[in-house]
Amino acid sequence: MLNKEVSFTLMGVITSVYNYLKPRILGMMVAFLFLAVILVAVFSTAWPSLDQIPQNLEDQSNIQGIGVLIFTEFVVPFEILAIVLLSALMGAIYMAKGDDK
Amino acid sequence: MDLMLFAPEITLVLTGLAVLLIGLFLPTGSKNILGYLASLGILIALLFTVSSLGTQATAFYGTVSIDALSQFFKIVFLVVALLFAISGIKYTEGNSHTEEFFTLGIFATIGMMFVASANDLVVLFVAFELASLATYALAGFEKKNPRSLEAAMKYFIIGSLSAALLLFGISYIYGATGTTSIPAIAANMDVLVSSPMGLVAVVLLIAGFGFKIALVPFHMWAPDTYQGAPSVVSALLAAGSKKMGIVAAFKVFIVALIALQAEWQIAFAILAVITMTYGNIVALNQTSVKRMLAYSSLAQAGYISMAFVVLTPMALGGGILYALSHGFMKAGAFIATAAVVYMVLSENKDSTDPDHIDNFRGLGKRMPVTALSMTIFVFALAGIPLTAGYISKFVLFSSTIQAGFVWLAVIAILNSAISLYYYAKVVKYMYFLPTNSEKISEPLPYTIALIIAVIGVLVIGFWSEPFIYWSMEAAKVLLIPGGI
Amino acid sequence: MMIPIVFYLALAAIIFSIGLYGLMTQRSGIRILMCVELMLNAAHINLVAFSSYNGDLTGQVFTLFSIALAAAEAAIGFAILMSLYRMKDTINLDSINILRW
Amino acid sequence: MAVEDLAFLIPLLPALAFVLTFFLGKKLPTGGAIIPIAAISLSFLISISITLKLLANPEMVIHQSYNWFAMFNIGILVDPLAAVMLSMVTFVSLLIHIYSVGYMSHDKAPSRYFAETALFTASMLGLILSDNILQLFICWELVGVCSYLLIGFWYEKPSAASAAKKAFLTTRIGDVMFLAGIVILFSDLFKIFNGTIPEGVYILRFDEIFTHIPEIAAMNANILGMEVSHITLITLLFFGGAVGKSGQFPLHVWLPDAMEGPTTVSALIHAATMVTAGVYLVARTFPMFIAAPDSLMIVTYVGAFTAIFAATMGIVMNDLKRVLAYSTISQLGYMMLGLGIGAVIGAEAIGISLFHLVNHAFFKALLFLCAGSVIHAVGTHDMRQLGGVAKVMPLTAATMLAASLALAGIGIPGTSIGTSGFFSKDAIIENAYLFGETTGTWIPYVLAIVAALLTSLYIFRLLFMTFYGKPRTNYGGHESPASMTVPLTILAVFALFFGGLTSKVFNEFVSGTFVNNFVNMDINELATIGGYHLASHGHHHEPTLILWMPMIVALAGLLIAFLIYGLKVVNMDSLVSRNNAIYKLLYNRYYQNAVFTNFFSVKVIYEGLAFAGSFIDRGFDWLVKWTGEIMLEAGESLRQFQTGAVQNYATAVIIGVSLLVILVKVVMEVL
Repeated sequence: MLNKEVSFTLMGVITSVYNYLKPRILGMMVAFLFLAVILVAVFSTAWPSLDQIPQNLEDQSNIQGIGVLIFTEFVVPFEILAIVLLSALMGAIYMAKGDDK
Repeated sequence: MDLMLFAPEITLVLTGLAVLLIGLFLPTGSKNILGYLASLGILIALLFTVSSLGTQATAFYGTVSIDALSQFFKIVFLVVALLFAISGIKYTEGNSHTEEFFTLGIFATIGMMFVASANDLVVLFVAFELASLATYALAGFEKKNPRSLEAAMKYFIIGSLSAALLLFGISYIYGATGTTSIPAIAANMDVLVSSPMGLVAVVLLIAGFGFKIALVPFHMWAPDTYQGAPSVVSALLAAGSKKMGIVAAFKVFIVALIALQAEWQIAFAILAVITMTYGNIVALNQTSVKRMLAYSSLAQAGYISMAFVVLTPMALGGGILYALSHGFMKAGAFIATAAVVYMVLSENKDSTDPDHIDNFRGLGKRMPVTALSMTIFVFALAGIPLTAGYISKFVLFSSTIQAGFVWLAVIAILNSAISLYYYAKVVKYMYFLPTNSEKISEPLPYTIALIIAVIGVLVIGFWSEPFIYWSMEAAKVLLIPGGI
Repeated sequence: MMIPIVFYLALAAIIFSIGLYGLMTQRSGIRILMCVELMLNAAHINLVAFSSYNGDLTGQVFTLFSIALAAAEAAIGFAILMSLYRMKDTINLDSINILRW
Repeated sequence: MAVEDLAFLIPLLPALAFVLTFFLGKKLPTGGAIIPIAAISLSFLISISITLKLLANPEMVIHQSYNWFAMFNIGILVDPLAAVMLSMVTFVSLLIHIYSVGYMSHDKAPSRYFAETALFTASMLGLILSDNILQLFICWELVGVCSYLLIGFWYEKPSAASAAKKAFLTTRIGDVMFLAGIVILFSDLFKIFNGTIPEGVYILRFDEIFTHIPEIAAMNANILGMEVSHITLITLLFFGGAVGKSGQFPLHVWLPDAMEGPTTVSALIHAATMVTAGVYLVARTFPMFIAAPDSLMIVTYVGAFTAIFAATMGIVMNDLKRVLAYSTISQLGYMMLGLGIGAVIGAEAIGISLFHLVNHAFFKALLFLCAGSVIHAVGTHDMRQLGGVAKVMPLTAATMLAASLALAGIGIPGTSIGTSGFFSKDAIIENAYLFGETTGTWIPYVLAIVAALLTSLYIFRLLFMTFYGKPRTNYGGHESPASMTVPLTILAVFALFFGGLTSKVFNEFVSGTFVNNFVNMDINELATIGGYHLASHGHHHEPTLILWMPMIVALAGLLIAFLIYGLKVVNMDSLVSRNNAIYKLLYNRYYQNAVFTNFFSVKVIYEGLAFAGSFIDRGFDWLVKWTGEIMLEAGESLRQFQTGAVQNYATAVIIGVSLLVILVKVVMEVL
């Protein structure tokens, strides 16, 4: 990713790195700031978790449970999702289609 | 379970599908009828909602609840959608994609309505995305117009970013509480309260909702999108989808995350002050009326956010009432702009900025009804008495003072004094600056939509008691667990 | 032995920050869309990790819904970029700034 | 049906007339003027009969109140204070509407004019009739809007449009203060009721406010380290509103510019009625002011200073209407001064001030209408181009003379012979003397007496320059039609005789507003709350010199004006050309005001005063403008954040998230 005429002098490496970083430095700093904020919070939280590994390691299938949940508790979001997909379809086709005539 | 509880939503879904299907078989020339059909459907949904006022129920395993708050906001959304559909009749005239326009608008409204009645973060997030996705395409509806496309692109990218932030925040809340149900979250706040994660989650959620509400600094898309998108769509965005962010924030922060009150009150105090000041100051020298309205809409979002800071029943009621009033005022103002844009484009097809304030010169003579309505809307936005804007501001600001946040009220009052400058500028252009152009006949659908909005603004302004009572009832839902 | 949940969370945070970094620095519309997907997936990792550590399936159901949403979002996003490309012959988002100030 | 049951019709009829004229006016002859004229005549008849009824029954008061929403109501209240205002406003408005038929006959849009003036009259009457402060505020804003519309009536002129904007924005500063006062008052009352307001109690109604004055006075706010009673704070904010509306210093800057509107508008709104709304507000809430002596002190000083300050501006203006505008500001200052000295004389102050208000309405409206008559006939309002108009328009000149005599306050002290202005202005000046005697502060009195001299000077300067001598340019001109001269004559009769005939009855009637009616207020008790005592009542006999003083200065002003402008002791034309270089150094406004250069002693005082006046005038003008400029500048630079590149937007969002977390954390630590 370094510049094309790579010169392997120390100065040359520093210059190339600098040129690469210059437009990205703000993004990096902001991303690191964000990461730091999140990580500090994540590591200083006592997350609740189960005491032991779930039993029955062989049969870890969640499919049935998920299916039941989708059609009981989360039937409303499921239905809304149907409308979402329909409108995404419509919107995407409308936007992507070329000239009518 | 009584399906009648969902009659408005079901009506809307059916209307949307009907519009889409019928539209496929109609020739371009007769697609006008779709707009009437959509308006009719929305009107029926509105009647269903109004007739079910006062019901109180939860459905679908407690994921959806119907109460005074959700019904209040549903009516806001439906009224805005109605204005959108009526004015859309004129806007889509001669367009071969009318059915997409109305169906997307109706679907977006369904999303907003489900956000208002969501009692579970999954429902809330999915419905939130429905409203977003449908409006992304609407913002870019004029796909030959680079401004409209740019508006859609910016809206989409910042929207996706905020959806990701929102989902990220929700994931932490889910992790810490083990549930997504709003009342259950409120009962399991121990982990979040005792760790810095609470604050991070709150801010991530504010970023997610603040995108819709257009709070500084999550507002960056709003001026560009409101300006670039078709005016009718801007009306839907500013008046409808913004309220969706507000009601979502009400539900999540005040009901679910009340234990983190200290954190988000400070956050909202900071954002409210920055937002209203920034919005008002930047609006001062805008030349595009739509952009000016967008910044004014920022300022209004700042005022509404004061309700989160004050958090008394009266302030919340004021904020909710403000949402209704703002729905009428902002939708009306954008539709009036749409009428002007229509006028400019019908005179000069290639006009690049048809909403430039110069096009408002002498509007009082050229389009008297539009100009008069616009005057009422901007005066209402500025908070001149006898309008909805005044009553809402009065309730909100006086409750702020009552709760002891005098500094906040002072900032807000100073801000609304500044705002008068740019509102008066529009009136000056419309009535006091001469024009050489002729009077033109005003398009009927726009006029009807404007008159409905004017009636709304004035009725709330004159006969405010029931509206205040009603919004206070809605506010009670937030503060008293389990409703009234 | 169980891997502590913070590992998953840290991974998700890092992926999310990478997505943010890309969003801030990339010019191409496609790359930006990819970055958004990255961020959504980071959130999915969180959700699934929490779901499994809490012994509650809601998170996984949520993830399923969210994946569908992400797909719909990508569809609309690409459609918008397509019509932009058709009009301007570029999806370099830097050059698309008529609307400003 | 008794006439008092019709009181609600007083504002409703003009409001109805507004609607009718707005929609039908274009189709009727003279822009549908007949509709508002008929409506306002009916309102006038009702007002005057109610006033007479109240006069006959001093205990009577008309009060109707209806629920509006929550704890607010809509209602009408007619007590003596409101009754005289109603009669005056309907009367003057009626005459001006009749006059306007002739005046607006050549205009393009007379129907818009009549609709707007009808709306204005309705709002003004609504303001007067309000029985609660909220309704008053709403009407207050409405009259502001009407004034804005009417100043900008000839919006094709850029100067008119910008004057309209300036008026709106400047008075808006006052309105914001007024609103802030209402909000504080509301929250205080809410606190007094402990948040639970019983059914049927409307807390912003005047009776409710006045009965709770002691509790409000007991609340204190800490402002910049000073303990200020809430009652002082609220009354000061109310007075802030009055300062904006009534063109008191320093918010007077809009009023001279407001003369861009039609002259009839200036007469109706910016001389006789709307600008007096501020005075009315202070009078209406006078019990609160009595309990806040510091506020009354400020009212006194602002009023006295405005009176003299505006008068200095009046003597240098060359524009017929601008002289009158500054004169209005000055006279409003007198009215405020009259209210302010209520700190010494109690409720009598309302009577005195209102008496001047009513008389002023008559003679100032007359002055404006005469000016309008001249402008209408001659087509210019630059006095330097006029002269000798009396020969062309004898009736106008005669009525103008009557009005000028009234404004200058010519009359014989100790008798009941004199013009209206004589009785009311003298009463204010005499009481300012009493004020000095009681408190030992003579500044208001001195300012008032000097202002009286200047008043007489500028009005006779105007009179001589315009009507006396030979025409300076070749203008045409003819006497105005009867629809214009009849109102002039009627007003002239009132300007000359109203004061003399009614002075005693009027003062007793109006001063009794808060004593006999509505709420039984004991003014002395209120004064005790404010921590002072009113001067004992009874007749004070001022020295004869003091009695004659206003008369002497008025005559002196007349004499000076006559010497300079009448006899032309100084030839100003030659002066202008000879000393041209010097004038170029002078401020543009005085460019041809060289007449006074020879009166060296006069010149120093005169030009010093005038220059200081215009300097301050400009200064505040500049300040108002400058605040706006800063805001615009800030807007211009802040909007640069919106770069248009979507990546930057994303960056802003993410920075926002990160910083918000840190910021909230910091704030929480600090708190």
